[in-house]
Amino acid sequence: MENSQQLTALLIWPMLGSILAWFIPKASQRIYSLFISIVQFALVIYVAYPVITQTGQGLEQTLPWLSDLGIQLSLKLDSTSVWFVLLSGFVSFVVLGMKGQWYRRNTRLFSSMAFFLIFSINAAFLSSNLIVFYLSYEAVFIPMILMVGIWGSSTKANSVFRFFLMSFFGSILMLVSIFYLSYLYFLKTGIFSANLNDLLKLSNENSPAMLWCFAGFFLAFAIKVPLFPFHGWLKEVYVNAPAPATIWMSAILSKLGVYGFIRFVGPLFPEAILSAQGILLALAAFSVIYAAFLAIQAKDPKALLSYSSISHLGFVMLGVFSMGASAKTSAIVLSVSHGLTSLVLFYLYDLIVKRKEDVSLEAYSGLAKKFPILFVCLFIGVLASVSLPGTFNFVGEFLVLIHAYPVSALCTILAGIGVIFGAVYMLKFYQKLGFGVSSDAQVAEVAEDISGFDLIVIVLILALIIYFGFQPSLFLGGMTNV
Amino acid sequence: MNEPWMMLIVACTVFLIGLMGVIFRKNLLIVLMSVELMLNAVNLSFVTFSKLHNSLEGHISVLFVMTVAAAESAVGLGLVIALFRTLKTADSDQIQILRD
Amino acid sequence: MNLLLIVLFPFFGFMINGFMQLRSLKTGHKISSKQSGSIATFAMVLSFITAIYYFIQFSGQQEDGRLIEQNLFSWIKLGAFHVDFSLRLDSLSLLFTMIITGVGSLIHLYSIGYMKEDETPAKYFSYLNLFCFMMLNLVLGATMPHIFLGWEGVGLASYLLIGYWNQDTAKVGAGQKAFVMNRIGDLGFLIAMFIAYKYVGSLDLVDLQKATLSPKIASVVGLLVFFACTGKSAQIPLFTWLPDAMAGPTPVSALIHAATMVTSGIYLLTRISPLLLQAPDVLSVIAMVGVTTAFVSAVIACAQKDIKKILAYSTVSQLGFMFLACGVGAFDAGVFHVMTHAFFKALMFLGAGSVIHALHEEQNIFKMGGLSRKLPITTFTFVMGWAAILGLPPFSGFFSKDEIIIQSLHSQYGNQILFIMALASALLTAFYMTRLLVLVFFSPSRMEKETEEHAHESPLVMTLPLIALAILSLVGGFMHHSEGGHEEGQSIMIASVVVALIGAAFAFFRYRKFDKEEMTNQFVEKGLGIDVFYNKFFGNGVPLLAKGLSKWIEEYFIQNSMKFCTWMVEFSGSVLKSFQVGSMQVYLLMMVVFGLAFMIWILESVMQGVIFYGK
Amino acid sequence: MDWSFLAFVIFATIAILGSLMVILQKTPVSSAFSLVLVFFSFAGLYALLGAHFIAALQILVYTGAIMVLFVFVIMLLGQDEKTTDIKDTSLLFKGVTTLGAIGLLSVFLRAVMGSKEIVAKGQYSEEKIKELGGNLQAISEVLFKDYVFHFELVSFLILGAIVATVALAKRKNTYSGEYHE
Repeated sequence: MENSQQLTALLIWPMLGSILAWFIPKASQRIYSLFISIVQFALVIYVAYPVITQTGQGLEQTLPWLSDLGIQLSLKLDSTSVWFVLLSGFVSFVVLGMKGQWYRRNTRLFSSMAFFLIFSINAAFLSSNLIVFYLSYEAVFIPMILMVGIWGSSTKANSVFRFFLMSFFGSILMLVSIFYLSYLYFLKTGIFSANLNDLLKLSNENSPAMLWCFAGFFLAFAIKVPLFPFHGWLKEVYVNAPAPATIWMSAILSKLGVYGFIRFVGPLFPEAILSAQGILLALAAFSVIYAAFLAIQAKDPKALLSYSSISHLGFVMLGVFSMGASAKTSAIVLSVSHGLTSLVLFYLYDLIVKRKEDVSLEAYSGLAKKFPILFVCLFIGVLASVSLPGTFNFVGEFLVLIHAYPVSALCTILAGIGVIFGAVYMLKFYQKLGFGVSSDAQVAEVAEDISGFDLIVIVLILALIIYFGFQPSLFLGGMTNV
Repeated sequence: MNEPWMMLIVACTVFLIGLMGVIFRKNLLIVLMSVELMLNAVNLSFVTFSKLHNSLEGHISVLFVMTVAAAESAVGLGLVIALFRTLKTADSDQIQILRD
Repeated sequence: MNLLLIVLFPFFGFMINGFMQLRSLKTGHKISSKQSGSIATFAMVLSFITAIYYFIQFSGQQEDGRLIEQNLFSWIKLGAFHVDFSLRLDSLSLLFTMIITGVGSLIHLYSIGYMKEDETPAKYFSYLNLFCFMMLNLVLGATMPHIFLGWEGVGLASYLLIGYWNQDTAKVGAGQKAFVMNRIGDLGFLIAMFIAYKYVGSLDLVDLQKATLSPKIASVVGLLVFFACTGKSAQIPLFTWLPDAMAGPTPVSALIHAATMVTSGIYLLTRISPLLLQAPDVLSVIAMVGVTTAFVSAVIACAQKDIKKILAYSTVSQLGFMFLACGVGAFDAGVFHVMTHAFFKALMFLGAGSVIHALHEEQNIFKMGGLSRKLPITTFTFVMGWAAILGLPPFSGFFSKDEIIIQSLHSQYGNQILFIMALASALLTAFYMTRLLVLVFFSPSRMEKETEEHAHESPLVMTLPLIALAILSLVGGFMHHSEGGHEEGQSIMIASVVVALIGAAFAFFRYRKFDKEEMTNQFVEKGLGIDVFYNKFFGNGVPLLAKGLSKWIEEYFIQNSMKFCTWMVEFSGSVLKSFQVGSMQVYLLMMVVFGLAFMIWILESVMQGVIFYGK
Repeated sequence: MDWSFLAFVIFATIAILGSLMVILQKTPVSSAFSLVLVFFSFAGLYALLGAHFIAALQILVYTGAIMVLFVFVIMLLGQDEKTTDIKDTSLLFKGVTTLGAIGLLSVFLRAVMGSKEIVAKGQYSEEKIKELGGNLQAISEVLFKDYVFHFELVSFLILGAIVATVALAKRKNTYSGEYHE
């Protein structure tokens, strides 16, 4: 591990962007946001580059903060977190380029919140101190709730409340667990510490207390991902949120849960996971199928996409709970690919909605003829979502399943059935929107095909999805030697 | 010589009497007086412990408490006057403007 | 020469046509089918020439020298798991490559004429090229995931082409049905890969062929792969998508749903035949399923009225024959039949396309008749195809089909039941094919006046492939060096020809003078209720289950528990609110009471030593 | 019997009874005078503990300054009639308060018993103080050496209190803009 000062830049820059946003005129907010986020992405690449190329090498940086309480700003960029940080940098850059009402109403607040969000996401992914992780994990809510609340659709109040409640409920239990863990560490060594490296010394203990702590962590992350019985908040929030918030949630925030499982729960509670592995795998597999069923009957396309998100994250969790280095890597690969795919799908769906007034799935038809290029892009996105071989998702899903199979054949097969239903609902989604006879009355006056920034970005992402579908070694190579 | 714990018992008793006064008296002036009682009780225990520990920190604390008490009663009485002037009462139950 | 070229030519065709299509959408400039079709056809022909080059190279070599491997790049490498992206050409894949590129070229050529009036021919040809690209990946892939790539890719192309006229939601639905049913089979493929990886440790086909597994594992893998094949090759229980797939343009049916894609199941089974031979139980299952499919779909075909549906069921039936061959261990015979079937079934589909083209999208055979005068070339070539599928000597079908029938009795795994059912299927085949032939071309005309007047022979682009395929149907049988010198073979051969002739004669006399619509059994026409059952059970069942889940679990359980949580928060808030009476004294009293309780607790803890303070 | 013990008993009794009177008297004026009693007895207790400087301060600050303030405010507000708030308070409320106080007392007593174990570790023993020249010298040494910063801070507090009091107690500005002679 190399000590590096660059990691703080990943936190300072978005924070700076968040503050400066208040001094930028409204009209140039989009350019400003784009600029800040592109620089941010470039920074991420610059910092992450050595981590990716030098396999197994990570960057580390520790700043003192409240050392007496065991709280330090210890940042760590290793082969696990680097992909999530990269993904969030990329997604943020794309999302901030989207046009929409958030660049017309309360614009300064939007950019400021967006960069605060990036700041807290980066802090959460980088921190290896549990308390700091918790703080940034919670800080993510603030911009998220504001975004849903201010730029969301009309029926948002209740969903925001539930979203907050569920997430807060989970994470507060995690906080208790963190405190208890550091207390246990104190009992053992006489020092308070919430650093992951220190707490890992507790991981070989197998006591009921550890099981309870595991439950606290599990609940927090399972709600965030979300896993089957904890997904109740998701649909309403995704549907009501403005497109950038939806994309952030499904592409990045859900990964925060996955990351939490990989980074903290896995190493801290190996015994607890192993003893509950059957149930966990079953939950993951059931999530896949259950969400697929919900997606099949969904009327609203955005609801369909959000259910499909749950379904795919079920695959990710299947990989995470299978344990083992390869399964972990597979889960990360699938996370990244799911992030890219959901980015494409929600992005394109937003473009379609902008060209339409009504949002019920029945109200669309035959748009492929009207917006051919947009729908070609959407089709490739759909193919990636059903994880057709040759797309990045296939690599992830295949690896996850092949590594989950020796652990639990039954759960793997169950999840595999989800693949079939995935085809059913995604094709339904595409066909309802694109095929059939189009009625011109539904299309807004100034409806043009996708072009400009949208087209460039979408083509770029799709190219990435296909390129990584054949050349995933970048992701796999850097992670095998860990 | 008398045992220090006796002093402490006196301090405790006076403190609790002051507390009772604060709790069930409603006249703000008497409430403030009861607060003074409690402060005095604490001062007494400070001095006692100071003697017990052979240290002078207790005396210093008492000095500071006295200054703070003086300031507090000045401000408190000023508040009472201001309140009385607007509400025409010194009864704490009548003063509920901030509640709703 | 590079092996990659075979694959790349169609890919370039796909890219060029795709971009042309997208550009034309932007500019509004129309692309004629001649333009885009010639690019696509040229790509296929180039690919075919490359394949011929390898064919020549192979024929100069010994049996064991016929192997070319080309490792392109490392695809997925994670820990112990490693899959290369590599192409491998041996005799089997060369044969398939020849069929795909050869028949493919002809069908591309034919499509130029057939899609002349279509609005977006570039899109069509790019899809067609995409299909060939994927299909070539399927047969040239050296590893299971690579085959799976092609396997899913052809499914995708099939989906796109079935629903090519995507303004019609019914056609799109047929495409979706095909895709989903294929995916059901693909699940078997996936799981087979997982098991194979677990027990073999590699997904390279060579390793799989060499592997010796316990009979149990081999059976499971074999069954799963076979399940995948039933999806792709339309066997019981997953065959019902194929008749619906006829919604696509007819050349597509010829290429994808007769000649190439549907035979990939045979290819796959032949590829892993060493594994299958370790599990005789699976072989007998394959044989039984194959022969049952052959028989059942032949029965259904007898009651169809739509010319393409008859051919579709006929394809299912013939595929059943091929599986029967695989099931009795005669993989060679199966592959041989794949080839001959590709010739004559493509021929018949294209002929049917020619007829449909001439009659302006009329597909009901009871509204045709007497077309032999109007469409002489089509008629002539169709008869060749007919003779081939009936197995009349010396047409190609004779050699391949009889080989299968002989093997079904005489092979190590054959038995009487298989033999009799195969023979019965052959009889039915002869019947429905003759029925089709007679009703379309020779019986009195039942067409409407207007249609009849407009009926004309197709242009040369379309008849040329017909003629080429007719010649291939005639001589295709001699391409195979059958070692069959069975003594008993002679009698069976004669028997099967006689059976075919009986069926043909029966149909001929029944339909020769037919001038009204036949009252067919609705139950049989609707596919023996299997499709209806699937629609009822899965088509309605899955949405019903989804609705039920969303209503009972999602709404009542999940959402209500969410509501309960929010209610809990609100309730506890209202309870705690009642403590806020607004009287300072009450707050103080509460402070005292709780402070007292807390202090007692602390003191107790200190006394008991639970909490220790600084010493 | 020691004379100092006697003094302690007297002072303690006065202090406790006086403080009871403070909270039980009906008129604020009598409460205030009871409070004076308590302050005096506390001064005595301080003297008994050897804290002569504190004892003097007690009389100066509390009796001299704070009590005057109280009495002055009572006079200002005209709060000389009998209040009824003791009677108005419900018996239950008073009972619970008393019970709570008694409970707290028992807890305190338990803690007070712990004071027996305290070992004097500080450096200002009686001998040392005598050596320094008395209580006042010792205190000033500590106060102006170790706590001088805090001492200065307190002066700011008092300054703030003065400003606040003036601001609060000042009447509304009645100046109408014209100057009358």
